[in-house]
Amino acid sequence: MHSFPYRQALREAMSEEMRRDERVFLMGEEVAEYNGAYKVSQGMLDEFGSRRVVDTPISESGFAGLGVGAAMYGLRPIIEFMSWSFCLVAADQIINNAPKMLYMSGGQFNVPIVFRGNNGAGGQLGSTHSWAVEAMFSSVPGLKMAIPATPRDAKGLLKAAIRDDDPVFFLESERLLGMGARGEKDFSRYLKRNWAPPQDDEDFVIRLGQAEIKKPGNDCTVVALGRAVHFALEAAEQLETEGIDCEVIDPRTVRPLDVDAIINSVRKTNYCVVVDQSWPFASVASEIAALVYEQALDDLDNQVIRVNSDDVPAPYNRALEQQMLPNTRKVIEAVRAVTYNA
Amino acid sequence: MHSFPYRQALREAMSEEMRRDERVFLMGEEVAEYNGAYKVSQGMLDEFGSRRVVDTPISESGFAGLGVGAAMYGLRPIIEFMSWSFCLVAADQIINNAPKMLYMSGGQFNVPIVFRGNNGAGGQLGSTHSWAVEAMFSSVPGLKMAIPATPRDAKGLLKAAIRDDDPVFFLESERLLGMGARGEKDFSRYLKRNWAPPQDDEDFVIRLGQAEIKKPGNDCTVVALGRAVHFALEAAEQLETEGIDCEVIDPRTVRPLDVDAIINSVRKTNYCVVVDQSWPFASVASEIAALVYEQALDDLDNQVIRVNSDDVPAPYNRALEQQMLPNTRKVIEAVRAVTYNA
Amino acid sequence: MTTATSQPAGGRQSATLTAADLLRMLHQMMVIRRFEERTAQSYQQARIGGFCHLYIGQEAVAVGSIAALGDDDPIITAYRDHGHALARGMHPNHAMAELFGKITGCAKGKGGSMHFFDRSHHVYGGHAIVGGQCPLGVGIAFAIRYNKENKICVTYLGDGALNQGTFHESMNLAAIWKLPIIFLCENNLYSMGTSIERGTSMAHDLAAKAAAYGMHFAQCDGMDLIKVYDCIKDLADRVRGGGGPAFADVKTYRYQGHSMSDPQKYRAKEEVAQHQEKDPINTLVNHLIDSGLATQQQIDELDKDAKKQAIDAVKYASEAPDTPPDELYTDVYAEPFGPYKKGEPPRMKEEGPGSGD
Amino acid sequence: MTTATSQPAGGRQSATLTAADLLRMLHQMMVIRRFEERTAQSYQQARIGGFCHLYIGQEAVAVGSIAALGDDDPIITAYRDHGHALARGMHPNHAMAELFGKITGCAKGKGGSMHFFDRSHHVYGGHAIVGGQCPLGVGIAFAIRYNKENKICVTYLGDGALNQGTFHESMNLAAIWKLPIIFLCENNLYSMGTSIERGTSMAHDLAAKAAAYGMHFAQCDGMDLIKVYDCIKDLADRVRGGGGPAFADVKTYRYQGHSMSDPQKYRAKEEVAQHQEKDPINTLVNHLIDSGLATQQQIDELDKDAKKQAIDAVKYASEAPDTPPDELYTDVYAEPFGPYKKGEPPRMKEEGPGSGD
Ligand SMILES: Cc1ncc(C[n+]2csc(CCOP(=O)(O)OP(=O)(O)O)c2C)c(N)n1
Ligand SMILES: Cc1ncc(C[n+]2csc(CCOP(=O)(O)OP(=O)(O)O)c2C)c(N)n1
Ligand SMILES: [Mg+2]
Ligand SMILES: [Mg+2]
Repeated sequence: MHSFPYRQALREAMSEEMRRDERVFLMGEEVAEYNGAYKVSQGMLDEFGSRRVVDTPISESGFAGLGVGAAMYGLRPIIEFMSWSFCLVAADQIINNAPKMLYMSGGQFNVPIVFRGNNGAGGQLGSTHSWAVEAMFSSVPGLKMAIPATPRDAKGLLKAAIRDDDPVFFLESERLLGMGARGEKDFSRYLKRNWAPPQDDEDFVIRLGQAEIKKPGNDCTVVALGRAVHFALEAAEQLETEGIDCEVIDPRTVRPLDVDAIINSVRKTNYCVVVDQSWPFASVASEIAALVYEQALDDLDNQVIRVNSDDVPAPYNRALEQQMLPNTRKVIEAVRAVTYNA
Repeated sequence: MHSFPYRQALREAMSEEMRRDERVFLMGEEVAEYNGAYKVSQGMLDEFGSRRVVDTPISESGFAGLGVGAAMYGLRPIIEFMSWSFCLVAADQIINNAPKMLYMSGGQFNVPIVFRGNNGAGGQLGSTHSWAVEAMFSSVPGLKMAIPATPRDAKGLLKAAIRDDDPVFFLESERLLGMGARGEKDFSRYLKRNWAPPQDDEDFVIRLGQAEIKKPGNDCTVVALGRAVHFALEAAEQLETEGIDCEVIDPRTVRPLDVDAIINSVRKTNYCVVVDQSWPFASVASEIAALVYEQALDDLDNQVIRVNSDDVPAPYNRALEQQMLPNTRKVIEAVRAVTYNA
Repeated sequence: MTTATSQPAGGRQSATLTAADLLRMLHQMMVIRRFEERTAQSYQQARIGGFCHLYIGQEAVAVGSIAALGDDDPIITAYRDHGHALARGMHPNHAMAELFGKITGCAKGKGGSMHFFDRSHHVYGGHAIVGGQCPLGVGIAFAIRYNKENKICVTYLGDGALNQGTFHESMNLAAIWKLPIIFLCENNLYSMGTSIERGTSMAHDLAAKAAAYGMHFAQCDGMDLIKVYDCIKDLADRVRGGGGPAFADVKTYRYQGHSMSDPQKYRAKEEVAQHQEKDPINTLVNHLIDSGLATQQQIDELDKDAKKQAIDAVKYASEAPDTPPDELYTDVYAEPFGPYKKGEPPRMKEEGPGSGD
Repeated sequence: MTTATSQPAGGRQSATLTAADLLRMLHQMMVIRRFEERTAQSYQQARIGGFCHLYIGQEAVAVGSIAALGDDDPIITAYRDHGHALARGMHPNHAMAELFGKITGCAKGKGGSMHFFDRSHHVYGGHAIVGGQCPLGVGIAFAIRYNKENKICVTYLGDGALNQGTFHESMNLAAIWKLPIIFLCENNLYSMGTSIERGTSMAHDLAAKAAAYGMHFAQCDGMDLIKVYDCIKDLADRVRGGGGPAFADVKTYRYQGHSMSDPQKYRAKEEVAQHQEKDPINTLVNHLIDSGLATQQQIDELDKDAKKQAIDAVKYASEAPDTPPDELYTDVYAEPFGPYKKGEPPRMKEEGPGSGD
């Protein structure tokens, strides 16, 4: 097993799909000559040229809407938001045009497009640069949403997203871009859990809507999304020493959501914690909790505990931001509390 | 008791507050010379002049952002979106700037602003014109959100919103603008339930965060927001004939949410239905259901049933739109099902 | 019919138009006019719901500009889209069926008046968010260039859309990449109740708007079909030839209110009457008669047919089957999951009046 | 010190500046330069986190423009905001404390580098969404007009912001209502790794951008403080006098990368060196020495003081108390409910170097 960072998984997914399908192109700020603000598209300009790897002015509404129009015409755009915090100036194009075009055209114009970029807080970027958009966009029918936690999932899901004929919102994490590189914080877990995508498998695609049990267990179901999967796994390792065997479920996609996988797990463990980096009110965690109560009420031996970010704007100060965001400690405390081991 | 339409309640609230406080002004498309696209601001230009009732070009990001800047400087703007479906082009200004300015300025610049306009589907306006924004915006800390169902609440809540020193998202309903006028569909219920605001009471203000029991009852709690309150009340009248005494709770504000009022009611009735015109996934109904399970799990004799719009874009066709939207029949069926009377 | 050319005007494209061409275009304007009159009537009878924005008065813009395009040049417009769809070739039956919310409508009754689509006639939609169609048009032009096709995209917008940020971003993208697009502004002097001067800086000289992006600018009288044709034909040839994008300020006028519920207090009756004196249909009729290209009898026949098509469309729409309930869950996803089902695009066989011979 | 005026230039405002004025402005530029150098150093030591965009090279724009304003004219800018805040009067201690995330920071450690605010010095913030500050500035100008105050608002934006839709909407609103605002574009030729020509149409002639709204345009060399002062003083007098809004293209240059993690492959070292030859601080120093307005010794003293202020600021910030945990739930609402608590604005007593005498 070798080092295969999350960033490289994204790059390979895009490059493989662009080699395979002439209609696929990448567009966004600094994706070409700058090799990507976060070096995700490193080297792609050299391979594909400026016709297919296109730098843009700072005009998200313009180039996101351009992507939607090009997709209606038959191309398959990958539109990068340097950060999902910058998508709000394009909200009308991405949640009003893209997901509804097929429906309001009576089935004539689908929009095979991927919007991707860094999502979630962390790194002291302040109140306007720390958006986690899971809750806000997952409520919109007509789009799909994937949120990979490992290099393997990043590659498999991004290839699936690019091949999908519907708009896919692809939520990456700047905090995970280095994950899978030797020396990185979670490198040992990365190796142990075999999180590198298979090599030289151009058709390695992970079907959207298929959760993965990142760690099987019997005592408590912990559902976690994106970066929070790593808090859950770290917590599980600690809780194991306390005799609590967690099952960590990574839905990998929010829409479609693999509800059955979650319910089956809760039926087995009778306890459920949901970890979601978004704000708590009307969040994906609220939806998952409601679904678990609705479909497994009798199997629950306690309420579902939700671990979200605190309901406040993101502060710059490091300690305050750590206090606000979900983390391993909060997951540990939630599992202890829900399993009456607090 | 006299005829007092919802539209007039909004107009009187704005006019009274503008007479009372020179800093308050109204800005939006067609609010002045056209007397409002829906005649809400009828006559206000004549009374206050073009300095304080200001028509704008079609530039929502521009004039919503203008409102935020003017509020930072000390004015108290009322910004009208002809429809909340048109706020997406201003998403960055209303959910990134307005609710976070106080926080990221360390308490130096609050933003006393009201964003208001018609919210929700109905009337065959099609996929891009039928937004219900409750779920998408209620998750953002730093803003408040009110959603009045009656003329009385419309006036009391709008006066409270204008006097509030924080940004308030005020969700009206085009379908209710005529409510309270003689000959209107719900006029009898309007009279019976005393939904006209008190006359000549310039200080009639309804505190944000205070739910109202629109109809007391013992058998089943029905929580409903905005227009859906009327479906709940109509359903309650029908269910009464079937011996089911519903308690209809109208939270009136989504943030802050009067959770105690909901929990107290569920403790009494042991059954709960939540009616929310938004799409189901990660909606306000999901949050209310999760809160009820978390705080009243032992008092529940059945799961909470959520009645939302179907998880599809809004169709133009009348019958399909009726099929999609919450309505009285769906509430009746939900209450029968939850109370084991289906 | 003798193919007498209209008086030779140095290089004027319309000089190449035959009498047959002009009569076909006149007929198209008549079909649109009569269709919209029936639409208004059906709306008053509550057989059409939601918002509905009539094209009466602006027919020459859609017909004249589309006649100057290649048969498969894609177009995209805002919500006032009936005229563009009919001029591009959508059959009036499918247009009216959509207004009546029927399954045989151009969007199976799920789009409505503001969302007419017709892939076979390269109509990329009516769009209801002001300015929202501009970047979509730029995307279509980008795809044309990407595929190295010899086409151009015409993106129609109202004067009100000039003040949307998305218009600005679209113009800049088109300009820096020299994309094959014409931004055609249907300048009917009003956006809802707001006259253009009240809300738009440099309303008196929209050339400045194009100059901000170094974009080629043209202006013409939108009430005269031949002038529209010449203006857009020149731009189309220039854009197709790689000359970069262009912006056209086409002065036109809408006779009705903004939509079906507009008391029109913002303009005087005289102003409307004054513009109606330069009615696009009468203007072309007079030209055809004065230059001997057609007889009054021929013209009356065309109008008779136009009226018939409009009546037939209402009949077709009334008799057409309603959109079945399970269509609520089709066309949400091209690759459905859970409760969603694969949809079929609408079946629109017949060719409408606007289709090329 | 003799108040010798620089060579008389017909009506040039700067002619009225005394040697003391020029020395004060030079000192401000030095304080900003040294402050940013200490900021870079502290960032490398990981005592500052998040994004941080240094103002080194552009000092003359903030200092020269702010010197031309009234003491209580409000300003608003983007994330590259250290220079504006210091020039407007924020004390370096509170600026550095904010970068170190301390309670005595100008936003109590909750804003960070990109969100410097100082109500007492009329600094309406640094804002991190490109172009997002433009409509806020228009709103401030609207409020000034609404209150009939004799002030103007200066809204700073980068060249990259010219392509945001919100900039377009702001310019149009300011123009149609003749609001008292100057849009000051700090044209440092790059937005991150994108040179202005690559992304902005008419980059060579930004006057066209202003002309699209009929807005008054001016241009000046942002590396020369006196030229900036003259240009902005003229505009400020014109705007304050009711002449309507103005747009200024101020050519400047940033010596560092876009932010702290930019390898700068997009520009040659020579290009940076070439611009540094016209360094704003050296340019003013040479002017003062050549025209006998100041001695080298005076100048060295100013720089010594500037260095001291920067070092003191780092010391103050390191020793300042951290922002306490309960500040997480303050300042979310001015009228709190539930878990939220009323907050107190930061205590920033001391006056910084930029404050007027
Ligand atoms: C973003 C947005 N804001 C407001 C509206 C409401 N609205 C619909 S049409 C219209 C006027 C548009 O006028 P114009 O662009 O000139 O087109 P015309 O109706 O004259 O063809 C307005 C304000 C909308 N649809 N979208
Ligand atoms: C809407 C938005 N898109 C993208 C970004 C990321 N970003 C931050 S600064 C920047 C470059 C801005 O350049 P310019 O406006 O010229 O300002 P300068 O940094 O040169 O002062 C970009 C693309 C952002 N902050 N906001
Ligand atoms: Mg118009
Ligand atoms: Mg720049």
